[in-house]
Amino acid sequence: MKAKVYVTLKPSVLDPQGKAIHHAIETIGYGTITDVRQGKYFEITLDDATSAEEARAEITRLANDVLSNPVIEDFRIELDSESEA
Amino acid sequence: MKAKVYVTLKPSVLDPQGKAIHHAIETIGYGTITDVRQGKYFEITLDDATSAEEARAEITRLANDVLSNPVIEDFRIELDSESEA
Amino acid sequence: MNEPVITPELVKSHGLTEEEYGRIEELLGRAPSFTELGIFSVMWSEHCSYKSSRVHLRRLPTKGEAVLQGPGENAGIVDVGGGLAAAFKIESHNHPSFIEPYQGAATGVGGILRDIFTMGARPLAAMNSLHFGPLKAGADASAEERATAARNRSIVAGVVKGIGDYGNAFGVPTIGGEVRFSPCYSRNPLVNAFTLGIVRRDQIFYGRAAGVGNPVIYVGAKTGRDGIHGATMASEEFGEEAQSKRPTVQVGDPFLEKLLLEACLEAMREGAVVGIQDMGAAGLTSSSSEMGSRAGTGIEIDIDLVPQRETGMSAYEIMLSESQERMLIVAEAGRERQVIDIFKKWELDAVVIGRVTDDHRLRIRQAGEVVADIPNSALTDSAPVYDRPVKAPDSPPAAPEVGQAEGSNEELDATFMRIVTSPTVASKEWVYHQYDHMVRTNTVVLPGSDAAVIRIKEKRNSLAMTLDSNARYCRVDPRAGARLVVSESWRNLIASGARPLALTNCLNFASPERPEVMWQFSEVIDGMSEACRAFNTPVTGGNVSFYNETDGRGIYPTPVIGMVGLVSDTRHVTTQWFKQGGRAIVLLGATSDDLGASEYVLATRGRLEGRVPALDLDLERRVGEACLKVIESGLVESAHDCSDGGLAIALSECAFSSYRRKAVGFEVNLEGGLGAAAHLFAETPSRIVVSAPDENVDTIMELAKEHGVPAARLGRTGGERLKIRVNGEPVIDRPVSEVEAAWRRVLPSMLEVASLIAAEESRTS
Amino acid sequence: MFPGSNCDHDTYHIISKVIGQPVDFIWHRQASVGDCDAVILPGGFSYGDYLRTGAIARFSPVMGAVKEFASRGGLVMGICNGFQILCEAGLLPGALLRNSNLKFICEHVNMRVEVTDTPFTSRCQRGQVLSVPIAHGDGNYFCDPGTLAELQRDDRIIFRYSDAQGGVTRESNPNGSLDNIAGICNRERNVIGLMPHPERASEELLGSNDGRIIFRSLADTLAELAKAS
Ligand SMILES: Nc1ncnc2c1ncn2[C@@H]1O[C@H](COP(=O)(O)OP(=O)(O)O)[C@@H](O)[C@H]1O
Ligand SMILES: [Mg+2]
Repeated sequence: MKAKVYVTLKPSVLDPQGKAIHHAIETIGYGTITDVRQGKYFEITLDDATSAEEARAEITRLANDVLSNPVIEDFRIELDSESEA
Repeated sequence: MKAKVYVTLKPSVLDPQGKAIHHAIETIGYGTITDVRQGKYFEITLDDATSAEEARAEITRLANDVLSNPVIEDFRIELDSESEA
Repeated sequence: MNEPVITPELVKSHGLTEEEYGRIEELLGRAPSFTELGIFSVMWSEHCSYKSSRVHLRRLPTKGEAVLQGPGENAGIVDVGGGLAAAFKIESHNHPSFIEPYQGAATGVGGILRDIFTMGARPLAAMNSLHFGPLKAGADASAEERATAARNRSIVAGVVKGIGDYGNAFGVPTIGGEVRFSPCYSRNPLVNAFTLGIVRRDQIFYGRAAGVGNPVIYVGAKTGRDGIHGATMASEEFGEEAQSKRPTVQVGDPFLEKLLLEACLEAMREGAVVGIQDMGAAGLTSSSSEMGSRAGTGIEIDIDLVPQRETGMSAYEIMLSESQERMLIVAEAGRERQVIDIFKKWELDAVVIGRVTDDHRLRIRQAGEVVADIPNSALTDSAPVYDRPVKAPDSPPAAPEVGQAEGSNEELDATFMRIVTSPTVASKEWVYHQYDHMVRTNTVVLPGSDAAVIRIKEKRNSLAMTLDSNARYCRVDPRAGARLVVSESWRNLIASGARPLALTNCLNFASPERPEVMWQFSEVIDGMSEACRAFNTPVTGGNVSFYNETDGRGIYPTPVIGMVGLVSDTRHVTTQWFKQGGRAIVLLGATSDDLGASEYVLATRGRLEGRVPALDLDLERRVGEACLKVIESGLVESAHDCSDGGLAIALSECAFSSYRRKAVGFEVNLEGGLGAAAHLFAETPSRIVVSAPDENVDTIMELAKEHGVPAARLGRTGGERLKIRVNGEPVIDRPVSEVEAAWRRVLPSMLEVASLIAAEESRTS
Repeated sequence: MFPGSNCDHDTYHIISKVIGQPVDFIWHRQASVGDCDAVILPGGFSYGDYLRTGAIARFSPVMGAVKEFASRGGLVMGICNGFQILCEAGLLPGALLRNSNLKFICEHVNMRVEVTDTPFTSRCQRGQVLSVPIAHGDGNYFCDPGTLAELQRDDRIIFRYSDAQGGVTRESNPNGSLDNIAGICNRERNVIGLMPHPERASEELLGSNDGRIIFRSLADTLAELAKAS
């Protein structure tokens, strides 16, 4: 089974990466873009024997403990089986 | 209008981050996870006056030229208006 | 403006007492507005006002020949000759680093870098002193202890990565520091960051808002809601609710800071800058009121002009925001355009937000209305000062005498290995390999020796610097402990070939509201002062961090000393490592029965026992003078001070390989009437191990004698083994490579996994 | 110089004070490289390197000029971040990924000189081992198999990480680079990129002199070119 995890900065937290990218693309002529925020994205493969329920629990724990930093980030999970449904 | 850009390493490129993180989580007991690939994720806000068509063209150019490195990465675009449709 | 009504609860939630609130009303002659309440609460916080420490800090010696600027400015400054001066300071970022290790440590580095370049100095070296809880729980540990160890590992990994990423991207070499471990830091990690910069003597800048009518210019990052109430947070102990304070985390941007540095230095060179100050703790509030107060002027700010990152921010939020990478500049009237253009060149915001006034007040306007109007003195000089109760503990904290624990030589050898591999003694390479310690190509002595040394390009001299602490000693005897820490710093510089000039210090303590803690504080100040006088190394500044306490469990008193010295000729720079075989090993100073409060006691008893080592400040000074003499006369090839773990550890460290130099073994015989454990592991101060060609030994002995310093020839370098005999009897005999490998393996083996996760969490793409 | 470059002054110092050649800084917004003989892109963190290292720097006006200069046969050397920028700009093939241990690494490493017929290694000997520091978080060289074969076939791998004896081993590879690659050049051999910092190993006082030979080779080449013209 596959899962996707999207990690984004909480809205109030400064995003130096996004800001620097935005500033740079402004100077090279991307006039219509008003904001850029950068996040992380993970594609995770699980053992085929894992049930959707187990997978969701495992991935949630992983996203919380490892993939994101709950102090400054939020995350969102998509299980492939679910997104197809 | 908002757009999302997902940048992932090409399948043929070894992903040092994904590999290292997989190794780490194995050690701390995530037994069911067999693979991790890490990518980047951008949330981009465009001028409200931009049409969907213009937006798609602009974001494609941006993703191609700036947000991804075609030597190692692929990208995927989602325009908010479209995903809602 | 719809501001909250001021209630007793609101006052309390701002960390102000009833009396303090009464004082505010008195000073203003009315009730404060909400914005004013916020301003008072940060300026009167422990962190900004030093209200509990000020009466004690006054006792520190701060004057000396080399001192150009003592405490009171953003950094201390000493003369280093040739028209140049060194600006340096240390600053704590303990509480933020507990809440968010990566960003907390990173922004700590950012803050101290700004403190240095505010003075016109280009930062040329950084160091850090780190204290953490244990990384590993014992075999029979509870689940909770194991969780604590795991949390400690992730704190270490995050902090080290945060320091590295910020300093590396900024382009300052991080060339030294210390990393120490003890259970008291488990929920109270200490992150103290030091920076040194060089400035021409005639181009020093100060944080003064001089010249009525001059424009006040805001430069750097936009203001967001970051870290609001960071300063009051650092002034409270942690409890469960620390979790809920999390959203205030500040995020650092080293790239922006690098641009800010270049732009500020350029604006200063152009001569348009009258005064400048970074916005650190308490942001715009403290920078504007302090700049006005130092110059005897006032500042008026139109809050609507402040560049803002978020919408709908109130005056309160803008004044209290701790967004990073911002500075306040007072420019010469009529030259604002020039300043703004320089910042524009570096792609930075620069906006005139106010003027210097003559009325000694801080006045804030929003939409034309005055929302705060406070006399500067009320925020600075008239801030509360407490002479808090001081009480010595009834019984001394540890049993006075410590005897030898081992019965056999095998047991002594096992103790040796236990000490070599204790995390506090083990190699810190895992940490400093993540720091760029070479950028700017000045680093003459890379991390790993007693002190780090940078050359001053195009001059003959070099600067040596060291950070030291020893909370074990300060816990057992704060006054003697502080003396010992200062003398260790002194010895570290001496052994590197430097003459110590002055020091900065960071005083990390538990809650000042407990009389025993205040007693520790007061004792540390006195001990430090005594040592500073003995060595003629005045205090040029520092920082106090109280409330390092979680759920009632406080840290050991942990003063950290950052001492800076001058090597008059770069050719005299000396490292601790034996350079080749066939050299004589000489000990300057002599070992006594000082096993108390040592690494040995921790390794064998598992807890602190005994008295701290006896220190004779005058002897220490003489050992230092003798050592400097033998170094400057070119008589020795290496010099290493003895500290944690005693002589056996010091000798091993001399032998281990370093950079492109292979390991060099040795054979020594330690003679005298002490027990074997004391010979090997006593932490007697005032001792330096040197190695030298045979033909120089007589001269070295004579010089030692002239200085009234005992000295003994211990043995020779050479071979591939580490051989220590005590009164002729072999006690330790192992391949250097084996001991070295064990010593190097400790931190990597505990931290590798934690560091992968920290890399993931730290948001570096 | 790009905003965020931080090894610019180090490189300047070595070339002017140690090698004794004239140097000038070129600002990133300059649209021309002037009449210089060689361009060096120094290390650092251009534009913070927030997207990918070197990704934003390649859009700066000066990079257009550098490309043009290189296409005329001008000598271009990218050190560390400079190497990353050259890859992003397409002047060199491949890309530099995150180090395999995900950590920034600052230490002395050994690299073996593989090729001496470049303007940057003419004074070296084939197989010579240089001790030069690295300091990077993204130095893990990657390219597709076809490109790698081409680099190998055309002798365009200039430096490989090795042990002190010149053995190219897994243990001596600090960052996971493909084929232990530490530095490569373009087809025309006038553009070179390398991760290690020769400018940090050009004075005995700083622990190694080995990097100097690269700047000396460059100076020799330029002197010959000057004579020829
Ligand atoms: N332990 C100390 N010893 C001497 N001076 C100190 C100490 N702690 C703080 N100071 C001095 O008090 C002043 C205020 O310090 P601080 O609030 O940390 O300044 P900043 O906010 O600019 O970092 C500084 O000049 C500092 O050097
Ligand atoms: Mg300051």
